[in-house]
Amino acid sequence: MTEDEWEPKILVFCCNWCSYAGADLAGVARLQMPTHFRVLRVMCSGRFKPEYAFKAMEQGIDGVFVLGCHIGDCHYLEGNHRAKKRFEVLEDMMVHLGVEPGRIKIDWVSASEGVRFQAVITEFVAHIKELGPSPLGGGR
Amino acid sequence: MRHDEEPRIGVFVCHCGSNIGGWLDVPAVAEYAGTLPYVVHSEDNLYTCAEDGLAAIRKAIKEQDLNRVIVASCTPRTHEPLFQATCEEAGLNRYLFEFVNIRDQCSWIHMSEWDAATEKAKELVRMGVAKATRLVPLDRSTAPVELVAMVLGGGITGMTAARAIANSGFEVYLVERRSVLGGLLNRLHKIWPTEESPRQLLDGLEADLEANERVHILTGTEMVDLKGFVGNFDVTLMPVEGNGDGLDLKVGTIIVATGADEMKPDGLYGYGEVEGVVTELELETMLREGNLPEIGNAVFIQCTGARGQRVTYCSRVCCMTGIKNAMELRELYPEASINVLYRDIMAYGISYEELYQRARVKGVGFIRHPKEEPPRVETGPDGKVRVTYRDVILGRDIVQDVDLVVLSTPLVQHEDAKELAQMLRVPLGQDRFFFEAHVKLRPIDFASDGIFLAGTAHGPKDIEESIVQALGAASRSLTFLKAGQVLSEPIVAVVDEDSCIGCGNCIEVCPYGAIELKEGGKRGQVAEVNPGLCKGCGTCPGACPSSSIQQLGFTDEQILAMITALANGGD
Amino acid sequence: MEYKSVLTTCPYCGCGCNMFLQVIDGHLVGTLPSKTHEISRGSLCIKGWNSHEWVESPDRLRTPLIRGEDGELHPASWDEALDLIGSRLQAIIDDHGGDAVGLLSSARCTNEENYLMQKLARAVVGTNNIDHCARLCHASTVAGLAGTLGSGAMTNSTPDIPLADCILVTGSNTVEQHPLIGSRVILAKERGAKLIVVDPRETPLSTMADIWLHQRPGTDVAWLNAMMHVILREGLEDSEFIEARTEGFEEMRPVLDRYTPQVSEEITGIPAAELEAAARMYASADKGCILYSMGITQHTNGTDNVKSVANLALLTGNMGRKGTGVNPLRGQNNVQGACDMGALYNVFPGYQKVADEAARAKFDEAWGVTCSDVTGLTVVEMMHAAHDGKMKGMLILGENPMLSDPDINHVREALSTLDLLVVIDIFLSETAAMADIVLPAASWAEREGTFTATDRRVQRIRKAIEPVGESRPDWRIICDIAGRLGAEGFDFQSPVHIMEEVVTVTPQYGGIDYERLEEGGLQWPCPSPDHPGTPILHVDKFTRGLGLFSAVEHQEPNELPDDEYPMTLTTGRMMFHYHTGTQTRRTPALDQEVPTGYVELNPEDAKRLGVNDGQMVEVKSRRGKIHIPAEVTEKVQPGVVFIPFHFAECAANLLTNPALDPVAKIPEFKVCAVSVEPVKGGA
Amino acid sequence: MSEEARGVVAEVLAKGEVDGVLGLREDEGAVGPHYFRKGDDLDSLVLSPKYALPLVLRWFRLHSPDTRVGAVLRGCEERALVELSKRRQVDLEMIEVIGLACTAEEAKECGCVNGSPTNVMIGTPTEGLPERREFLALPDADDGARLDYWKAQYSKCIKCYGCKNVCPVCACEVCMMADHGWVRGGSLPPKFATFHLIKAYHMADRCIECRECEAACPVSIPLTEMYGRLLRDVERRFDYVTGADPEQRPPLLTTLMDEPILEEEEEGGG
Repeated sequence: MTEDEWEPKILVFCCNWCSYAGADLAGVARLQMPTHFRVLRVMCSGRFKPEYAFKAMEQGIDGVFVLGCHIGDCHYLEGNHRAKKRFEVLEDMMVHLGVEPGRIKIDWVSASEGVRFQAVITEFVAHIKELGPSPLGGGR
Repeated sequence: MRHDEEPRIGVFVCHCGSNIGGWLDVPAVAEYAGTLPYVVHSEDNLYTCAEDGLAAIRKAIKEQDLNRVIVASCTPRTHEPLFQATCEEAGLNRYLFEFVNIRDQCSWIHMSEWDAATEKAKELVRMGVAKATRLVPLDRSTAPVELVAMVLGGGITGMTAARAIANSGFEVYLVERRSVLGGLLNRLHKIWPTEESPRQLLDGLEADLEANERVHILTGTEMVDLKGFVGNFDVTLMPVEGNGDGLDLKVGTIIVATGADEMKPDGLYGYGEVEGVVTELELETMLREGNLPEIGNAVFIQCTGARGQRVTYCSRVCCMTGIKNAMELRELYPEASINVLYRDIMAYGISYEELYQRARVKGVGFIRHPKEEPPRVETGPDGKVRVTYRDVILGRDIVQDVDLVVLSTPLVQHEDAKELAQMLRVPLGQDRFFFEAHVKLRPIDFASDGIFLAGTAHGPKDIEESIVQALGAASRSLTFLKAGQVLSEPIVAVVDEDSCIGCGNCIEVCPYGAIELKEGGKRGQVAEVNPGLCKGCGTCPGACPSSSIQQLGFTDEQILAMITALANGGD
Repeated sequence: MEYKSVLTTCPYCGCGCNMFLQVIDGHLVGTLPSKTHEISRGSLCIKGWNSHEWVESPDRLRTPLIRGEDGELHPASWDEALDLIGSRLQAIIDDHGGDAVGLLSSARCTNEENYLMQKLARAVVGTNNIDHCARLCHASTVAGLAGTLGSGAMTNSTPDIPLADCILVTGSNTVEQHPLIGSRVILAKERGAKLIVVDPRETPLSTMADIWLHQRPGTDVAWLNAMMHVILREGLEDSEFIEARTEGFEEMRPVLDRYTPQVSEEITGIPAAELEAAARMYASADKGCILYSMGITQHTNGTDNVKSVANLALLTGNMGRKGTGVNPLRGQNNVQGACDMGALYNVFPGYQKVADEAARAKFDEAWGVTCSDVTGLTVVEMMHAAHDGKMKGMLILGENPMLSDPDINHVREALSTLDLLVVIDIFLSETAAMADIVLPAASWAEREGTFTATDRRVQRIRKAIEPVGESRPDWRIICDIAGRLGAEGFDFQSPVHIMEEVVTVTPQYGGIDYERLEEGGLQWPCPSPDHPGTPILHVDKFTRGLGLFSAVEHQEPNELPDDEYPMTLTTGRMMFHYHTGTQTRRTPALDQEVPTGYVELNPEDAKRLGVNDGQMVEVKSRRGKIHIPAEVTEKVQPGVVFIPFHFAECAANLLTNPALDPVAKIPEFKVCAVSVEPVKGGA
Repeated sequence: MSEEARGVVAEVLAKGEVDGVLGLREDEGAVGPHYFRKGDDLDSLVLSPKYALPLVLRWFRLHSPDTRVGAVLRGCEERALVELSKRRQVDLEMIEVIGLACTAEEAKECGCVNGSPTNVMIGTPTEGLPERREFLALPDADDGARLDYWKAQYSKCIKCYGCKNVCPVCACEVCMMADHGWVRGGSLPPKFATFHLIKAYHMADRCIECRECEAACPVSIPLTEMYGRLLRDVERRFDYVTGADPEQRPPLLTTLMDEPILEEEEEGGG
């Protein structure tokens, strides 16, 4: 695949209560954004395991984005706290590995923040495009 | 955990009229779905959620012996129960249904990218198929509902809702943090169109409530803690002032009717700086208490702080309030010149337009100013208030010294609403009002079951609308109370006792104390989930180093299959 | 609580790693590698780490079994079983002579047991029909190196390998088959040694090699000759060494002349330039080390291949020094020892030839019998003899020809014609399931003895737990059978005593005793009690005196692809399983790693055949067919498929060709012609 | 020092409060773990090389939970017990730690910064250890050279699982490294992003830097270079030091309430 043909593959974990609803709201409002992301719905951002990021990137996914409720708003009290903490370690690991830490990101979008969903997605997709294909994909 | 039979998957791709079909190639998505592993049937429908679409699902389940169904259409947040029920009608366990959202999160947000949106829809379907292949039938369990409701907020909305619930035979706690019931109505002078005193309205309601032994009125009280879920909330209430004893309640449903506040427009149009500048509510108080100054002329300034000035929204009720009060002043001071300065007048519906016309007939002046040039208010000579405004029709600035400037400000959310929202684990919208589950389909519900909203806590509303919504919320609440039990989603955590070592990570992260250690397993101790307490957040599998605890419906196997399907283009 | 940490030697491959079995209250709970052992140095491979897992498996044979009139195997007492064996075996010997009986010994068993097994054959049954699975792996090495160097064993030591400047690995998937030797190659490479891999199939080493040549299967002589051609052409040979230490060079030279890199390219498919680069790289290294294994030996010209490898080392003087040598990596924990002990159809212990009258006289005297001078039958020949009705009874110790031998359908027919089949094993293997009488053996963790690792390192194994059920150590079982046949000289009380006899008749083992072994392994030749052992062979002179060059010509494999069977099948092993899987497939950690077999198929072929990764295919040869999932991978070249042979449910050896190397009688496991087709309805 | 150790162990055994003492023995030319009982000849007791004794203690607990044992343990091994006890895999009450101080040379060889066990009974507490472990100088991330370095290291892997098997704080019955859902079975070398990085992530709040994994690695992958770096990060971010305090909960299990990153987040929130 040449540089020109490359299109990023981006996996977005959305929690059911806030960010998935926010994503829906963005749709209802017809807010346009890049196509390169695919949403995987989980009930809570606390369901996210950093291990998923390894599995995804190893198989050629270029960026992993986790969206949850804002801190304090978690439908399940503290699930997003755990997600955030796991992410801290994951991000540190990326730095040591020499993989751009921006390939993985966690952020918060509430059910009413369709506009914010559009904004964070657009920005993340643009950033991954800038970074190019994941160096963890392909090969070993 | 694998379902025994070989999967036979049916995929139904919805055009949603042109909502999906107009922006991506639905037939191509359906055709592609047919090529995926284990997919034995695929079709596209104009509206899968319409009766003929549902009939097609039922038919295919029967004729094709489907044991998994996927609908690729809108969002599970609105339509999943419908399709699940359809599967059940055809004899298929409702958890063998998988939803793929290709509208809200695809066609609607990629309206100029036909090819890419089509490709994305295919990939989303592929991920859905990967998950569906690994779905297993699950059973919902029931839990009893505490036959008690709680209404937060003792204004007209809360009182109405409480009365309706009590009249239907259920206990209800009405919690108001002020010392009296009535909320904002206590501060109004007259209410339109009956022109009666709000007191009359409130007194009648309050008498009803006090007379009903099923109603427990708790004024001067606020909620400080909330645990549990629909049917079984644990509420802790405390007196607002003093160190009185708290009260722990068990309630089945909650209605949020905490109302709103009038915006204090500090710094706008001389408010707080210039003598003689008041808000509508302050005017109503003066009217009620009869301590108005002599007025020769007065000016109302509409949209103060609203529609982009301080808040973005139109507060809906301020036009009526301003017109109503202008007319009252007009009646009190027939000689006075009363002018309403406005950008747009919103006199919606049947009775309000009539009110507006009547005000004009009675000689209230309505003067339009451009949005870009709001009136200026300063201290004028002789203790009067000098108002300078641009008259659009005259096309020039007018300077007027008046006795009173009344600012029509919007209703705003309470300062501390966020705390309450977090306690309830329900969202606030961008304007900080409580945010409903779905604007059209679930306008009284929150996304969280068992909590409903009504009145101005939801956004600016007049009394009539608040009462309507109060009755709606009461009725939604009664749906649960009358059922007496709730079906719980079976997406709970389960432990593999062969691999669990009882390290306790899951116990540590469970927000509901739903996991405990018991004897057993290879290490003599294993985690055990109480499915009644587990709410299915899935935080525990995220903390298990050996994947020994899984969330049904969101297992590692299912999620990994979706990831792989996305990455590799297939199994 | 009782806790023991028992030092022993790994039961899997020939590396000879040492480990501590962890025993609590009489049960195995774990394994820890020995940190002070020269080979393992704190490490093990996945098989070693999990070697304790199967020992107490519920599947273990716990009592003797006798086939009843209902055709089923039934539990029996030891006395019943042994008496029955004694009487029926004796009857066959009486009626048909000793040569109507065949014995298969086992490279999985100890030196002591192999010694007893061949003694049972020669001194009691009266036949040289004794062989074991070395026939199937390195018979050509034994034949080829004995002829050229004088000793059919690895010339150097495992700890030497990292000292090489250039390592040439061919026909050996070293990392997977000899992990702790493979790891040394990786470390050597990391330290800067050059690595050349010649293998038709991608292996972990080939991917990190400086040069990886992938030849068409079965064309090794051609590229080896061509390498030597280049070396001579460019004057990179070690003339001094050739002059002083070798013979036969001039006779070989004209043959090499014909094998130009271009000729080789035509035969092997290896681009001439790459071959030349490899030749230069190996020849210009100060210390060049060759590692090879069954990719070289398992051919109808296996012996020639081995000789050719030896030629290359001799030509460059890479012999007799640390970090050099010709190093056949022997497959099993004790395949070296089983050969050393004479569990072969043609030699007594210590490679003393049966055909040699003096040798026979020596053993006649030692054992107090008259040994037969009739050369015995090899593994595959025994199957033929059985098939033809000439062989009446077989005694099989710990081997599983029903999975390990070529052309299994033929093996099944052969075994079912026998009057008596006795199998001694730890599990009811595919072969044991066909037996008339099955005897339960104690496992390696339940008995004492010695194994000889691939680098001729004789090491102890030690009993960690009591034998499960009524199982007994193999040495005791053999003694009991001998006893039932009325033999004397089998009244050993322990393996120590057996070794005391072994050393008196086996010169290479002359100086070995258990007390010395307590302090660590000893590498043979160790002819006397004060001899320190021999880490490197052929230091000053070759065992046979001078190193002998052999003129070897390329020969096509016995069966080549044609229209009906258009693809080449090559077979082999993998990291996670061992041989016929009786142990590894009962080891959860290994079974879950690779639960079943697969056929590796190049994406090009897969596309042509319309086969997806994971899809069931039918692989068919002239001898049989199997259904097996496809693994679509670039590890194999187009036109070549690979199947690991460990899995009974999709046994590669239903397909393989039993054609033999005329000298070593090793079958051609590495090449046969097959067809591949998708199975209808296979998902 | 072995002489001193024999005396101490003899005393502990004589007191009779433990069933036996786990230590090391030199026998048959090899050193390995051994369980010394009262009355045993202690001449064969030695102190090195280090073996993963906490792992053996875990097996003890598994098979004989009611037996109280003594163990000659170094600092890192004691820390391993602390981490194991946090995960309910050993009961500290049931183990009498006979603290063995590493010599300065031993500590240096391990790159150890934590020195001795809490209660040194054998040897002298090591002094003057560096404050920070010195890591290999890794290339800069910019040009991907750092990733190339790790790829080269991890690609040597022969999937022996020795790093997991020998790890005193890896206690899972079923390891994700061996789970096909996560790591493809049978492939060599294993894909490192799942095989090695999942392990590394799991080590971030539990590795005690005993470096047994590196000792067990047949191809010398510098595993604790990654684990150690993550430990430093966890320490910096969450003020958590593995093996130090049996009462301190692993930080990935607690909420954000205790940590400073919450404030940081609210800015970005909205």
